[in-house]
Amino acid sequence: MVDLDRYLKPDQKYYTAIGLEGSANKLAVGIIRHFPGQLSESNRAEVLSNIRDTYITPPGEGFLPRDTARHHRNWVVRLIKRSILESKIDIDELDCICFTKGPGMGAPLQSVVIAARTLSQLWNVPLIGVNHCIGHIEMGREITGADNPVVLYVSGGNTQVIAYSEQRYRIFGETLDIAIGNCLDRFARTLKIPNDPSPGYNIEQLAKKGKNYVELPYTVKGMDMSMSGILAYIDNLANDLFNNKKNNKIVFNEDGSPKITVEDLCFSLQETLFAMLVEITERAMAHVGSQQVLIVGGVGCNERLQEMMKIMVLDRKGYIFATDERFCIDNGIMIAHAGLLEYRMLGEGFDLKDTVCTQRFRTDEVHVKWRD
Amino acid sequence: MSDTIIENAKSHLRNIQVTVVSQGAEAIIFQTTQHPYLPSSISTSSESLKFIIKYRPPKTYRHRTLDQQLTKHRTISEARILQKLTNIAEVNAPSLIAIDSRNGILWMEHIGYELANKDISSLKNWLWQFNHDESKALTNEVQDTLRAVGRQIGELHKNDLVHGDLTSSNIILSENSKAFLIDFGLSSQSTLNEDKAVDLYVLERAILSTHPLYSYEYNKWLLEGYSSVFSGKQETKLKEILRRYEDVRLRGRKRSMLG
Amino acid sequence: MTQIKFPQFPQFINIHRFTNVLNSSEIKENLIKGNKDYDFAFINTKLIFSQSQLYSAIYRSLLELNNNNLRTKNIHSEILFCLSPINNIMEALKNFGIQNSTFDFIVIKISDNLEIDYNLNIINGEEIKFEQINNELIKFVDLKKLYKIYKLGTFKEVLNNEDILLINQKIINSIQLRGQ
Amino acid sequence: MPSAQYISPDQELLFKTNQLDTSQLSTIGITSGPSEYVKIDRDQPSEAKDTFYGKLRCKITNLQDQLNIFLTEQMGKEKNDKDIVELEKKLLDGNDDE
Repeated sequence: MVDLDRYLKPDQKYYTAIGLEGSANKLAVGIIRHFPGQLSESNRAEVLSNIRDTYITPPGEGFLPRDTARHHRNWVVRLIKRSILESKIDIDELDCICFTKGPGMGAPLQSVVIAARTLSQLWNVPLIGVNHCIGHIEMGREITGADNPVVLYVSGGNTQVIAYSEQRYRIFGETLDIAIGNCLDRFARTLKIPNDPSPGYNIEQLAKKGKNYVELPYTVKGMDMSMSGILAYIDNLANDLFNNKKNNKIVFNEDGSPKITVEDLCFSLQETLFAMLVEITERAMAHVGSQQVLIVGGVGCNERLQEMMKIMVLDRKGYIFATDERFCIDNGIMIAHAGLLEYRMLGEGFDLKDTVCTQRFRTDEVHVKWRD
Repeated sequence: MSDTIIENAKSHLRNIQVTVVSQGAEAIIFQTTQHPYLPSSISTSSESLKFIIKYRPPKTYRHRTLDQQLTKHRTISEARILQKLTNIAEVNAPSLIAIDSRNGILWMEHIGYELANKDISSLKNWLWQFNHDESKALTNEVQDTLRAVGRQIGELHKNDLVHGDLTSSNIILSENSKAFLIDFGLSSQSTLNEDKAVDLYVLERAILSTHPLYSYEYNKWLLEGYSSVFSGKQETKLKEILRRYEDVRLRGRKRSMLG
Repeated sequence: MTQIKFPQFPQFINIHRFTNVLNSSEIKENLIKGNKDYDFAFINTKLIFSQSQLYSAIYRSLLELNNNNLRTKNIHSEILFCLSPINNIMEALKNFGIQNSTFDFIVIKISDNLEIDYNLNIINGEEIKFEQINNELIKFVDLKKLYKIYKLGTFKEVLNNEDILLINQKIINSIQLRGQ
Repeated sequence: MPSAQYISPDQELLFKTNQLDTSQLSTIGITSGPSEYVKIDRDQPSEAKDTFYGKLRCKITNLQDQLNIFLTEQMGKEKNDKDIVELEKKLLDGNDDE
C-alpha cells in the first residue's frame, strides 16, 4: 500500500482541496476533504461542494470555443465564491488548488487556469494540474468503491477503455476518429433537437420511443472502434427523411409513407454504438482478467448503455459501477480529488511554468504515484 | 460464461458429446470425437479422432437483429480466412470442416497433442515445460521451433493477412512439430505495414508477460524466423514493417497493457 | 446401397451407385416434369471426387433444411446445389445433375425412416457398391472440369496422396462457403 | 492605475486606462462580446460594484479593449482580411472544432 500521508503535518486533521474544471462546455467547481490514511469504505473522501454551470447553445447549434471560454471567464469567480460559501471552509484550510490541465478545448481550459493561477498567488496556495480523464477514473473509484475496474470513459471528447497496470492507466482500446459523445451531439444537431440539458440526454429520450432497428455500419477493429462512418450514414438517413427522398428504400415504403421515425434512428444509433462499446469492454475484461467495469464520462449517464453493460457484466459474473450525473458528467470535485491525491504524494505544487494547459493529454502519460 | 450459454450451444449440436476447451470474450471452444458428417469408419482426415467446434453465443446485451448479423458475419469471415490459408501452402492452419453461420458454429480440425502434463501442445505450454531449467529453455530445439513460428507469421503477413491476437496460446505445435496458427477471430486482410507491426508488437508483449525469464531470446528467434521469409525484393517491405514496429514500440501502442 | 446418418439430423441418407444406365433421358424428362416417383437426387459421377465431398454437401443441405433456409424446392435438389461452388441453381443442376448422355451416376434418397420404402425400378442400369475405398471414385472424375469448376489452380494430372487431401479440402471449403 | 507594456523589435508602447472618470467605464468590454452565433447572451460579466476591486475590473476591461484593438490592427498590416478572420479564429478557438 502506498503511504498517502508522507507530507501530513503533525497537527493536520484533514486535507482540503478545491478543483476547477472547464475543458469543455461545463464550468465546474468542487471542494473535497480527505482524512489521513488510506481511502476505503470506512475512510471515504468528503464532498464539501460540487457545483456546475453548463454553457448551453440554441438547438441545432454547436458551441464555439471562444463563447465557451467567455462563459467560463465570466462565471468562474461567482462559482468559486458560491462553492467556498457552500463548503463552509476557511481559505487557509486549502492545501492545494487543482485545475484541469487537459485534454480539452484550448480557450476554455485557458480561462479556468488563469483563475486558478490568480487564486494561487492571491491565497499563496500550491497549484496542481490534473488530467481530466484521471479525474473521472479516480472519482469513479472513490464514489463506487470499485478498486481495480476496467474503466469505460465515454464523453463528448473521449472514448477509451482503460485498465490500470504498473502505475499507469493504460488505454486498451479507443475511438479511431470522433468520440461517442461528439457523435451523439452532432446527430442531435442534424435532428435540430434542443441542447438543454444535453443533446445526448434528448437523444436518449427519443431512443426510448424507438421501435424498429435500422441496420447501421458496425465498425469495431480489434480493440478500437470508429464512429465517423456511422454518423455520416445515419445523418444521410435523417436528411433523406426530412427532405422526403422517396427513393431511399430504407427510409420510405413503396407507397411513399415513411418506414422509420426519428425515434427509430436514435434507437438504432444507440444500439449500434453501445454494442460496440460493450464489446471492446468485454474484450478488455477477458484480457486483463478483471470482473469489474466502471463507466465514467457524460455518456455514462445513459441508462441504455448502463443496462447493456450490466447484462454483459452479469453474464460474466462480474460487477458494474456507474455514477450519477453529479459525478459522471464533468465536475470540479473529480479534479479536486485526483489533484489532492497527487498533492499528498508530491508534498508541493507545480511551478507556474508547468501549469500550461494542453489540448492533447493522453491518460497513460500520467504517473499514478498514489497506487502501487 | 454462464451455463445457459453451454445449453444454448448444445441445442445447436444435438447428439454431439462436447467438452469445453476454453472460453474467451467472444466464443467458446469445444472439443468432440464425433465428425459432423463422416461416418467414423472412413474419417479421412489424418488419424486425429478429435475435432474443434468454435461457438459464438448470442450476446443478450445486443439488439437481436444486430447480434444475429454480427455472429453470422464473423463466423463466415473466420471460415473465409481458413479457406484462404488452405490455399497458402506455407502457412499451417486448421482446416475447415463445416459451418453453421446462422447459429455461429464453426467446425474445424483439431491440432496438437497432449504434453506430459496433459496440457495441449500450445507454444505457451510447450515453453513452460522448460521454465525452471535454463539449460532446456534455450536449446537448439527451442530456437528452431521459435524460428519456425516466426516464419509462419512472416508468411501470413507476406500474404497480407493480419492475425489480430497473436499470443503463445494461439500457436499450436503438431505431433510432427510443425507450428500451426489458430484462432482467426480477429484476423483480417490488410496491406498496411502498421497493422503488421501491431501484430508483432502484440506478440512481443504477450511473450514478455507469459515467458518473462527468456523473453529476450524468444522474441529474438521469433523475429529471425519472421525476417527470413522476406527475401529478394521483399526485403524493402520487411524493412518498412520493422521500422513501423519500432514506432509502435516507442509509442507504446495501447496494446502495451498486455505486459 | 449405403445408408448413413449424421448425429445432428434425424434423417436417413440412402446412397445408391448405378452404372451402364440406358434411360438417362427418360429419367431427366420425368425429373423436369416433377414426377413424384422420381423424388431422388440424381448426381453424375464426373465431378464427385470423394465421399467426404458428397457427405459435406449433404450435411450442408440438411443444415439448411433444419434452419428452414432451403434455396431450392426440396432436399434432393438442395444437395445438387450444395455440391456446386457457384451460387447459381441452374448452373449447379447443369454441372452436377444428369444429362441425356450420363451413364454413370449416384442416387441419393433422404428419408425419415430406417426402412427402404421406395424402389429404383425407374432406373434401367446396374447398381454397384458405393462404399468403395475413398479414392476409387477419382477414376470416374473428369479432372480438368473439376479443376475448372472448383478453381483448384494449376492442373496436375497425376495426383499423389498429398494432392488428393489438398484438393479434397479446397472442395469442402467451397461447398461450405458457397453463397455465405 | 493598471498598465500594460508592448515591446516589439521596432516599437515600445505603454497602455493605460484612457478614461479617468471610472463612472464611464464598465465591465462590458467592446472586444469581449459573444460571437454572432449566440442569440440570447446569458454570460455577460457581472456588474461592477462601487468598490476598489469593482473599479479595478472596469479599468482592466478598458485596458484589455485597447490592447485587443491595437493587436488586431498590428495583424492587419501584413495580412489581408481573409487571413485575419482565419488567424482570429485560430487564436480564439484554438483550432478545436466545436
